[in-house]
Amino acid sequence: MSTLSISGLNVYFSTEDGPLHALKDVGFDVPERRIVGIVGESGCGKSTLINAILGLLADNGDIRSGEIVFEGMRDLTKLSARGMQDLRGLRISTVFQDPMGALNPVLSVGRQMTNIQYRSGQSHSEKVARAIEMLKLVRIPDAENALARYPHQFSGGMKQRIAIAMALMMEPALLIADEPTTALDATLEVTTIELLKDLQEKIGCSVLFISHHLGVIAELCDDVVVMYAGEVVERGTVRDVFQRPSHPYTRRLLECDPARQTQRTRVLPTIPGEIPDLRARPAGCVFAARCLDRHDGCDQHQPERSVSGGHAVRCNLVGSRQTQGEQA
Amino acid sequence: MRSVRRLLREPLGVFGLALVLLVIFGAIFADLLTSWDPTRINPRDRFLGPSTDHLLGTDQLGRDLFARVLHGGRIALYVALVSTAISLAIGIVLGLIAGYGPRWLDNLLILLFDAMKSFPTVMLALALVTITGPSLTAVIVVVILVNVPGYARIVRTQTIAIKTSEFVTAAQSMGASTTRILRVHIMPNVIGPLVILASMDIPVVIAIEAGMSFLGLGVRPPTPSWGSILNDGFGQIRETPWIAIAGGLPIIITTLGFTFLGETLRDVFDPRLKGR
Amino acid sequence: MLNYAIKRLGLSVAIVSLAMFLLFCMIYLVPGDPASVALGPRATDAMKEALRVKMGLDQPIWVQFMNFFMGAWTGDLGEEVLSGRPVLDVVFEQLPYTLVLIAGGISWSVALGIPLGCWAAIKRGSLADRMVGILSVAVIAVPSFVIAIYALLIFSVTLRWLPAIGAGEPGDVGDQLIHLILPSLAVGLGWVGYIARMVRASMLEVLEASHIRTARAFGLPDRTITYRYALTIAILPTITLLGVGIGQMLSSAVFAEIVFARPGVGKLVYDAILTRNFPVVTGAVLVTTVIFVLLNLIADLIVGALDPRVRSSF
Amino acid sequence: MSGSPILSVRDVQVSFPVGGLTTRSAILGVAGVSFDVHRGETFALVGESGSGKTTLARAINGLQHVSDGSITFDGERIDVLGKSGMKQIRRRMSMMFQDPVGSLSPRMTVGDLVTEPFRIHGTEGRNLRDEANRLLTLVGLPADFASRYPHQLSGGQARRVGVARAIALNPSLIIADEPTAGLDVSVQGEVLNLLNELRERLGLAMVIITHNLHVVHHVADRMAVMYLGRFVETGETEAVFAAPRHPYTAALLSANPEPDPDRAHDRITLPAEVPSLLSRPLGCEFHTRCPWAQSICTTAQPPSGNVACHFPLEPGARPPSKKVPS
Repeated sequence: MSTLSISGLNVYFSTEDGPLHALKDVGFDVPERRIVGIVGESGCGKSTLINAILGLLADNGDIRSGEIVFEGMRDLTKLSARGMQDLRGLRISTVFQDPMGALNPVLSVGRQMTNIQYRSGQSHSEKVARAIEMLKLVRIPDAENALARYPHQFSGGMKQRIAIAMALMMEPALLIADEPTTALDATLEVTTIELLKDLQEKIGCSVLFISHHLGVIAELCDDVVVMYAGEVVERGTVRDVFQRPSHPYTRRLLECDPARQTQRTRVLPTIPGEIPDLRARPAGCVFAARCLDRHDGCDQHQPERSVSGGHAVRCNLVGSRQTQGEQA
Repeated sequence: MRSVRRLLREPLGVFGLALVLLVIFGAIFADLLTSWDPTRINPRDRFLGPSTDHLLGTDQLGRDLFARVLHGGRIALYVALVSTAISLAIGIVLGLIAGYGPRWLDNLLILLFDAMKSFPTVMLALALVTITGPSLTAVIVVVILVNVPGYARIVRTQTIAIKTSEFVTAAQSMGASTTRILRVHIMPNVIGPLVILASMDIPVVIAIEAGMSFLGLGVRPPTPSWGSILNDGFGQIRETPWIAIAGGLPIIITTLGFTFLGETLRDVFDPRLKGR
Repeated sequence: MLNYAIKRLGLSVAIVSLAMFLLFCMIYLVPGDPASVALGPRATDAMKEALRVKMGLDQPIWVQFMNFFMGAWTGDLGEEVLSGRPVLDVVFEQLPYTLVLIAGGISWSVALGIPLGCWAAIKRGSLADRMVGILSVAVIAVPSFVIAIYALLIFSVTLRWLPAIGAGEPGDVGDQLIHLILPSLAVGLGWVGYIARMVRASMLEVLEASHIRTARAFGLPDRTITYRYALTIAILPTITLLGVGIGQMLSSAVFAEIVFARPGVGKLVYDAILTRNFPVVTGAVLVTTVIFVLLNLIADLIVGALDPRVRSSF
Repeated sequence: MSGSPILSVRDVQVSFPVGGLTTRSAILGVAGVSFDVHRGETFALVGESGSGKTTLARAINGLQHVSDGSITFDGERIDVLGKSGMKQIRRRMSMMFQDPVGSLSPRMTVGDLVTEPFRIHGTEGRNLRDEANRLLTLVGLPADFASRYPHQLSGGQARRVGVARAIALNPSLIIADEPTAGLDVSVQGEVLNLLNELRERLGLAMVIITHNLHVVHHVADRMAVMYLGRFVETGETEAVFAAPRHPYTAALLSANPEPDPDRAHDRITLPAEVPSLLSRPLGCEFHTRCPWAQSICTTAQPPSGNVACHFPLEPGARPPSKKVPS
C-alpha cells in the first residue's frame, strides 16, 4: 500500500488573463517508508503540488480533477476543511523552505512545540518531555533551556532543525519537505539531509522531498519525480532516472548540473528557451519547443509509456525510437 | 489605460469619482449655477426654509445657502490644492535629506518631525491663530505643519529602503553622483506612492479648513466657507436645522468622494500600499 | 528591555523639549505681539508696556526662552492674565473631563474596531468584508465635528433620546455616562474605522506569513491560529496606532466639547482665545502635548513588552 | 601570468562598528587578505554566508571603507582615492550584484539601464540607441528588449542585462557577486558561458564571488576559500579540487552532493556552528569545527601562506576515526 497515491491531478488558477493550467495529469506514488524526491526548475509546479496535497491552495486555485489518496483510503481532494485539518500535523507533516519565517516570532519554541500536541491527550509535563526529546533528536544543544527561548535567538540552521523536530513530533505517516535545505549553506545542508535520513529511518515515515538540487535528491531519495511546466515528465527510482534518463528534459537537466561534469570545461551545457505560458499550453508535448530530438508527431498528445518496472516517461520518442541517451 | 479601465470597473471608485467631479464642477461653475450673490445680505429673507427659489434655504443674514455652499467649495478646493502641493514639496525635500544625508541630520530631522507631530492639530491651530488672527493663510500654514512630518517620514523610510537596495549600489559602483542617484533612482520610486497617499489626505485637509472656519479661525466673514456655514447653523440648530445641514452636507460629500476615489486609485495603481 | 525603555524615555524627553522650543519660536517669532493680543485694541501703550515687563517680554530672547523652558519643565506655565491664578491649576481643573471623553472615544474604537477588523480579515473578500471596508473609510473620512453636529441634530434635537449639552450632574455617574455617549462617539467613531482597517490589514499580512502556513500544516485549529498565533502579532501595530490616535482624539475633543458645551481643555482654550487669555492657550497646548507624548511612550512600552524580539534585546 | 597584476590586494581589513551607546566595539568582516588577479584571468572567492566574501568585493570596488591594507588597481593605489578619483577607476572596473532583477532600477527601461554607464561617464558623441543595440546583441538579447522594464524579464534575461551594463565601458576588471544566484541550473550555464566568452573576447580579468563550488571548478583559473574573513586556502583551481589541503576546503568540497546515487559519499562532517564574528576563536579560527584539530591549533595562529593550517592534509586524507564530537 502506498502512503500517498496521486493520479490524474489537474489544478487550475483563475487569473486576470484567463485560467492557468498549473498542474496537468500529475500522478505518482509515495510508497511506505520511502523517500520520494520531486525535482524541477522554477515554474514547474512543485509548490502548487504541495499546497494541493495539504489543502492549502490559494483562493483562486481549484482542483478540477484527480485523486490524492492517502494511506489507501482517504481521497484528500474530497476531504472537508475540518477533515484535512485533522490529518495535518498528525498524519501529514510539513517542513517549509524558509527557516527564518517558519516559526512564530512572538511565541517561545516550547509553547509552539506543546501547542501542536494539542490532540495527544497528554499532560503538559508529558508534552514538554516529548518536546525536549525531539529537540535532542535533532541535536539542539541544551534542549531543556531551548524551550524557553524565542525563534530569533536561534541560527538559521537550528531553526530549520527545530522545524523538523516539530514536524516529526507526532510521528506522521508522511513528511512533506519543501526545499528545506535551500536557504542553508552547503556544510549545513548536508548535515540537515543526513539528519532527515536518520529520523526517517527511526520513525519509519514516508517522505516527499522537494528540491531543485539534483545532488541532494540523488543522495537522499529512493525514487524521483521530474516535473516540467506542471507535468510529470519522468519518474522512477533514483538509480534508473539518474543513470538512464529517458526524457530529453531530464537528460538535459542532468547535463546542465556543473557537478555532473567531472571534467573541467569552459562551455557548460544549457537548455535554451523558456517554459511555455501555462495559460496557453501547447497542444502537443510541453517540452517540444526546447527539445532537440523533437519530430512532427511531438505536436500531438503524448501517452505515458513505461520503460521498465516503475520507470515511466512521458515522451513520444521513448519506445518508438532509441534516443541518444540510451545508446550511450 | 488598463488602470483607468480597472478603476471604472470598481463601483466604489466610480461613485467617488462622481462625487469629486460634482464638487469640482460646482465650484468652477458656481456663478452659472446660481444667480444669488453668496455675500449679499437680505434682512427681509432671513431664515427661509429650502424652496425652489432658495434650494437650501437662507441663513440668519438672508444669504442664499446654495450660493454660499458652491462658493465655499472654491475655498475648500483652493486650500486643499495649495497646501497639499506645498506640503509635498517640503516633505519630499526634507525626507530625501533625512533619508540620504548624514546620520546625525537624519536623527535631528526625525526628532523635529516627532515634535511637530506631537502637537494636537487643533491645539496647534488655536495657538497659532491666537497670535496671527484668523486668515486663509493661517489655515494653509496649519495644514502644512500637520502634513509635512508625515510626508517627510514616508519619503525618508522609502529613501532608506531604496538607498541600500542593490540597484542603487549598482549605480554607485558605476560612479553615479549623489544627485543622479537621487534624481534617477530614488525620486521616481518615492514620488508615485507618495502622491497617491497625499491625494488620500485631501479629505483631512478639507476637514481642517472647515474645522478652523467652524471655530472662527479660518476665512473671515463674509467669505463663504462650509465650516462657517456650519457655525452659522449650529447657533440656530433647534430652530432652523437646514443651515447646519447645508453646511455639513458638502463636507460629507467631498470627504467621502475623495476618500473612495483615493482608496480605489491606490488599490489599482499600487496595491502594496494597502492598509497604510 | 530596560535599555529600550530608557532609550524610549530619553527620546520622549527630547521630543517634548523640542516641541517646547518650537512652540516658543512660534509664539515669539510669528508677527504679532502677545501683550497687545492679550490687552486688545483699546489698550494704551503704557498698559502694554507694563504687561510686557510683567510677562518678561522686555528681556533678551534667550533669557525669555530659558524662563519659558525651565518654567515649562517645572510646571510653571505662567499666570492667567485676569485672575492671576496659575495656568497649570486652571488646565488641570479641566483636564479630567477631556481625559474621560478620550477614554470614551478609545473604548468605542477598541470595542468595535478590533472585532470588526478581525472579522473582515477572516471573511476576506466576502460581502461583510467589503461592507466593513467601506464603512471604515467612510467614518474615517467624515470630520468628527460634522459627526458631532449631525449626531446632536438627530439624537438630541429631533429624537430627543440623549441630552445635548453639559457633562451631567456632578456625582451622578449614570447621568455623566449618558452625557458622555454622543460626544465620545463623535470623538471615537473615526477611530473605529482606523482600528478596524489596521487590524484587518495586519491580520491579513500575518495570516500570509510562512509561520502561519506552518501552523496550519501542523493542523492547529483555526481558532488557535487566528487568536493565539495571528492576533497576538497583528495587535502590535494597532497599539502603536492607538498611541498616535490619542493625539487626533485630543483635537476632536475640542470640537466635541464646543458642540456639546462640555467642560474640558478644548473648551477652555477656545474660551481663552475669545478673551485673549494667552498664557492659558500656550499652557493648554503644552499640557496636551506632554500627555500625547506620554501616552505614545506607554503604547510603545506595551508593544515592547509584548514583543519578545524587543524584550530580549538590550 | 606575465606583467604586473591588474588587481593587487594586500592585507586588507574591513571593520564594522557594533554595539550600543555603552558597548561600542568593532568586528572584522574581512580580517587581512592578500591576492593578485592578472589580466585575462578569472579568480574565484569562495565561502559560505558570513565569510566576508561580499564585503571584500565591495571593498575592492570602493563601496566599503577599507580600514587597513592596500588595494592597487592597474598600478594605482585605489583604497585612498576620493570620490572623483574613484569615479575614474570605475570606468575600468565594474561590478555585478547578486540579485539579477533587484540590481536593476525598477522604473528604468532596459535601454536606459544598459546605457547608464555612458550617461554617468559622458557619452563622448556616442549614439545611445546604437550603444544599447550593440550591448544587447553582445549579451544575446534581441534589440526590442530595450523598451522593457526589469519586472518583465526572467532571471536569466535580467542577468544578461546586468552583464551588458558591466561591459559597457570596456572595463579591464569585472567583479561578479554570485552571478548564478537565484537562477535555475539550465540558465546558470548560459550566464557562465557568456561571461567566459566575453572574458576571452574582451581580454577581461574577472573576480567571481560564489558559494557554489561546482561553478568555480569550471570558470576559475585560481581560487581562494574564505572562512571568518580570512583566506584559509589559495591556489590553482584544478590543484585545489584535486587535492584540498585545508580541512575546511576539504569539508566544503565533500559537502557538495553530486547527482549520482552510486557515488560513494565519504563525507567530512563539520560539527558545531560557524562562530560569531564577535567572538573569534583563539589560535586557528577553524579549530572549533576541525576534525583534525590538535592542542596547538587552539593556541597558535596557523602559518600564513597558501594554506593557513598547522597540519595541511595529504591527498585523500580521512578524518581521524570517529572521536568527532556530535
